[in-house]
Amino acid sequence: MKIHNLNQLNRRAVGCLLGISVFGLAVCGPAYAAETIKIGSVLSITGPASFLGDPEDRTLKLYVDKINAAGGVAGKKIELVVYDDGGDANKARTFATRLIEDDKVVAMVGGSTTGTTMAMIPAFEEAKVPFISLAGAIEVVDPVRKYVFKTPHTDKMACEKIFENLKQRSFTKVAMISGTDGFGASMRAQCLKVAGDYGIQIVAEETYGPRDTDMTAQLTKIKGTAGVQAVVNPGFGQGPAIVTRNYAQLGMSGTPLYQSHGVASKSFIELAGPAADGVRLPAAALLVGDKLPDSDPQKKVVVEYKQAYEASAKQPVSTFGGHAYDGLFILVDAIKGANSADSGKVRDEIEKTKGFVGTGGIVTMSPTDHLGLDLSAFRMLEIKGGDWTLIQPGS
Amino acid sequence: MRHWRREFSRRHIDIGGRYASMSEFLQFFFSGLTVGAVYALVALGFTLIYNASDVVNFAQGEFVMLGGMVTVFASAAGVPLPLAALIAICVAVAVGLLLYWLAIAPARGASAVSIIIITIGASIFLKGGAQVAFDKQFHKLPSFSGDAPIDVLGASILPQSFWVLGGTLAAVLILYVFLEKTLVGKAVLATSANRLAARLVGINTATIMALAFGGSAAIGAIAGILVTPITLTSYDVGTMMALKGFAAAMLGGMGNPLGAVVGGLLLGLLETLGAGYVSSTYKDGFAFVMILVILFAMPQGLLGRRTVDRV
Amino acid sequence: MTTLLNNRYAILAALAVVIAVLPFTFPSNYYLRVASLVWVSAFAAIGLNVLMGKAGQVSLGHAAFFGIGAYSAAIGPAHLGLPSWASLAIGACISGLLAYFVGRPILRLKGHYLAIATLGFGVLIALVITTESRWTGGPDGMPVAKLTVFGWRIGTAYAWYWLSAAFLLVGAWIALNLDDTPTGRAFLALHDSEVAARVVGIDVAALKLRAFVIAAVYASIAGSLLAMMNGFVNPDLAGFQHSVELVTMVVLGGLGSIVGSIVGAAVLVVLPQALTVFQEYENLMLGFIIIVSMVFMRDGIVPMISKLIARAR
Amino acid sequence: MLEIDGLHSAYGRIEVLKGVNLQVQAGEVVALIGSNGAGKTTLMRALSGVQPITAGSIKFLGERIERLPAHARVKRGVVQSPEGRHVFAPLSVEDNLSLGGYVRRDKEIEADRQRVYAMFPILHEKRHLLAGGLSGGQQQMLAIGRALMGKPKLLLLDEPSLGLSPLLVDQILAAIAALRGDGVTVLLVEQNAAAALEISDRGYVIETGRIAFSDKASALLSDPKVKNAYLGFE
Repeated sequence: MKIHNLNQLNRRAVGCLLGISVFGLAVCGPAYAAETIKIGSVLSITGPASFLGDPEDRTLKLYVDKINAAGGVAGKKIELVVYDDGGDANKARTFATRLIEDDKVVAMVGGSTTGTTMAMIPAFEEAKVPFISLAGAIEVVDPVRKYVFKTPHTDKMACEKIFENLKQRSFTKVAMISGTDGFGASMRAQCLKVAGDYGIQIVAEETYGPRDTDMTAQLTKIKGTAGVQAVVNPGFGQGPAIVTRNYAQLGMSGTPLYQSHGVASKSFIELAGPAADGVRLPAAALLVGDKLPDSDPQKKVVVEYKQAYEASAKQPVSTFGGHAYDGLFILVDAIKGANSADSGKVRDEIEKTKGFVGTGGIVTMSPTDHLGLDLSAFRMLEIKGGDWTLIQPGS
Repeated sequence: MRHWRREFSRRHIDIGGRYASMSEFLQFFFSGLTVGAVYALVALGFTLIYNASDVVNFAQGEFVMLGGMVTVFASAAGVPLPLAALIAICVAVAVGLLLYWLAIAPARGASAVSIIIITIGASIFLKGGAQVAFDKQFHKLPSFSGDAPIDVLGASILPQSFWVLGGTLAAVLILYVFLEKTLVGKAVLATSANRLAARLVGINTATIMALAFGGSAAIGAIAGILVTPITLTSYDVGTMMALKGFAAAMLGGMGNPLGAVVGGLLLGLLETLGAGYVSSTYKDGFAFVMILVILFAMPQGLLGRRTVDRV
Repeated sequence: MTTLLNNRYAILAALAVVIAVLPFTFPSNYYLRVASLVWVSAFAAIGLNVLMGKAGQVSLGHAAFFGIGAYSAAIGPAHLGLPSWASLAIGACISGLLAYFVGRPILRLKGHYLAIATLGFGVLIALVITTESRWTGGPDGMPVAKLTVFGWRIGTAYAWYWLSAAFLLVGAWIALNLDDTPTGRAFLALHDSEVAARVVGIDVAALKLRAFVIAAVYASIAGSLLAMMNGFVNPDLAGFQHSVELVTMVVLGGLGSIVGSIVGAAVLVVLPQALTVFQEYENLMLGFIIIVSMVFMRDGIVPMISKLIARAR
Repeated sequence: MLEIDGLHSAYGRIEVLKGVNLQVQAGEVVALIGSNGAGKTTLMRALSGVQPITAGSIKFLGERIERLPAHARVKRGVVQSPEGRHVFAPLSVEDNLSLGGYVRRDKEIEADRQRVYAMFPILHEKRHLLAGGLSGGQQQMLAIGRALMGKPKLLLLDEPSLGLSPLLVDQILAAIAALRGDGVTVLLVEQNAAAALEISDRGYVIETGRIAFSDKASALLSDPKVKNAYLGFE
């Protein structure tokens, strides 16, 4: 998909446009023969979830180039086909069909949001093409679907990690303010479900819209609720940054604020500014790679990824790009393992993934677990002086 | 009934509670005012263009985006903030003029809905351009006078809120003086009232409309610059701004600058008071239900032009 | 050609021929999917065109009815154990009734005030769908049962191509025949002048309401079809962006032109697919194309083409 | 002063002006009479540049002006008071008059406004009211007053008496007659042909887009053809 293919790309583009103008649709045939392994991806590169899709897109392109420069997989080059769904599930669904029927990809690594992923699942299940999703919600892999996998930690795990930490600090009365986007709503539901397991009582609940610019009204209500010991904010995008700033504005910083893994990028700290100090969140090792002990098995992977990404993208690393990294390499390993580009065989190999060291954790999948991560993959971080710090277990 | 009475008396005895609810209300009120001030500025932009040219410009939100984004990127490049803001206003004005000359003026005589589609196309175009020219990240600007909240009777208000409110007030006053006290301003009103007669007294209506697009772009950009330190910005904040600004303009009564301001502030207050007292989940719904109710009662908006039929 | 564009049986025949021939030119099932999307969108656009082109009323919240249809097809089988086709019908009834009751006060408003009221209505419906997650699955949406007709499960791309095309043909046929009914003739009078229509004794308010209901039912059926075709629904279908998209289809194709609605839908569905080759310049191109086509074809694509042909004569 | 040569204009495919030739000398009052739909208003609008022409030329003070935009023609002194009044309804009477002087930058605007007030005292009385609230006759006075504020060299008056009571018609026509004393040249379109010719030097009769004939006003007044077609029986 990079420069060496540009000519073919242009010819195809012209053919496509011609076809559309003359016959309505036809003529846009497949442009490549089968000497490459085609991997597809549908990402939300633009739109409200672009902060997920953009680093995912950059990561996939960066590493496919690297893999091809090193000779490809099983002697064949990888050809990456990326479509941007703009966060629109209906568009994503059409691109899924396009990848399967027109581009005839072996497998797909993509689906930035749970909404787009869920819309695409029926297409991939029906076509029996493996689909490694980069979306957060647990419903992607629960119930387990034969061809669907995912790399990011689930929202349920994030809730558990937060509640575990709250329990260690003996907090039981918690307020929640969640985004009404897919991520926030899904994590909110999971948190409500598992709160009882940790003896947590949700004493106040507020929401905000994905495009809201002021959450002081909601936070004022939480502030006015008696006995709140901590506040949890399931949400992603710019919303949590505004929540954090409003939180400080209202002088609520005395009460601990927990964000989710949905804000796990440096840009959150930058956007929230000094208000972010003291905020805690569960996140992958990637964010604190340089602070990990050398003995940590993930250290090498995350430090290398961080350096490669930041050098190429000229922006700070986020865990979202890391999910794409994990998905791509789980797939590449599976193709190597199957020594074939047959979708069915590749699927079987993905399911056999064992001890894969990724940016998100150490992945061991099984027929009943298409995620393969446990709570240990999450680290509890606190923001201090504008940077992530690992908190001591139990504090 | 008895329960209600008990509740009522309990509230009156609980002085501390009353104080808390008062400061709570003020908090809602000031937040609503700040948010509403931005809607008001966007609505004002809608009004200015609508007045001069009868065009409802759905690319209005993109001016807000440009104001914020250009300031962010200019100041990141080392330009001092005031200068960066000035550059942003100039860029927005240039885009507004180009929008008029390249897309609106050539479509003269097309139906209102065709022109709306053109402005929607322009909005997609500008968003697409910003995504390429800048990036897809969220950005912030430093507050103009620090982040230490000011306590007003128990409500914490950011200094930037006063900038937003003051800026809105200044923009409204300037626009008022321009429209009511200058001949060119009256020419804008004349163009909106009767295009033919305006041309017959020698008003260059094309220039007036370009002026309206430029001025409207400047107002939008100012809104974007003032509010970015509070709300953050990105290449695609425009759609929501246009939606809310349009709602505010209609609520106040399309074509009336004072109505735009009243509509904007009211919409902001409806949202925060809705979130505070009704339900944060349904706050947008609450705001729109109120808009529908008001429009059913007053089909021309709160301060709408009482239609003087145009011949 | 102009007479062809004006003769409704010629239009339907031409449409049927296009529908029948197209699949033979498709290299893969993906094109069937895109074509089916065009048919479904065109179905909704034709309905909206009755409201916009014939009754002259704009709706910026029309996706709400699309969403109601889509979620009926999802909720009926999933929560109420209803068959899919019955859910489609129920959705259409709900949309029609809702349009009837909401339309009464809303259609009293004029011009841009009508636009904002319909917009507000659309936002409300979308908000309810997003929020009532127990029924709707919330912002991430929910799966939809496959359509089963007489025990025959409609799942393949071909089946959906023919089914959506059949709906489109019937929808276009009804819309075209509307002109011959008293309602259609009243629309013509209304189109010329609201005052004149009123003078000759047409109940203008009732007529607008009828157009609103018709448009709502069309959108609802289209929504149900898309939901069953995708096997999945989410609140975007009811959102503001989708409303704008539907309006753009109608205006771009040509207000009042049934063929225009199909062409408008085709352009708006196919264009983003074609523009993917431009990658990050996609939106830039899309906006540019919309502006340029509206500036140079202000009455819409189809009226413009028929005018050109007429002039060439 | 004004020379129109072979002027054509069309609405879509329907040609309304089919080669109009007409001259106005400086200081004259010239009446243009004709039945409804003959093209009077179209001609006036074409002269002001708000109606596109398809062929022909318009010379004003020896200069071709047919390609100039409307506002440039006003600047050169061709000012019109349009048919149907067309005042700026949501603006005050005074603002309407100020806008009449929009193209002027000289110092005599205020003096001219006083002169208009002197001509139509009722406007002075209502100067702070909105123009939309005036009666039809008052709006007509305002439209004429507004045109005068543009300091016209050539004043185009389109149906100044349309729909007015006889008393007001007399008042308006008297005002027009007074204008020639001030050295303003007038081209006048009137339904009320007799009254128009009374105050004019010459007259043109326009029929279906062409000038049918022209003559001294007094001659036209006594011309039997004109009498029959346009003046009615007396």
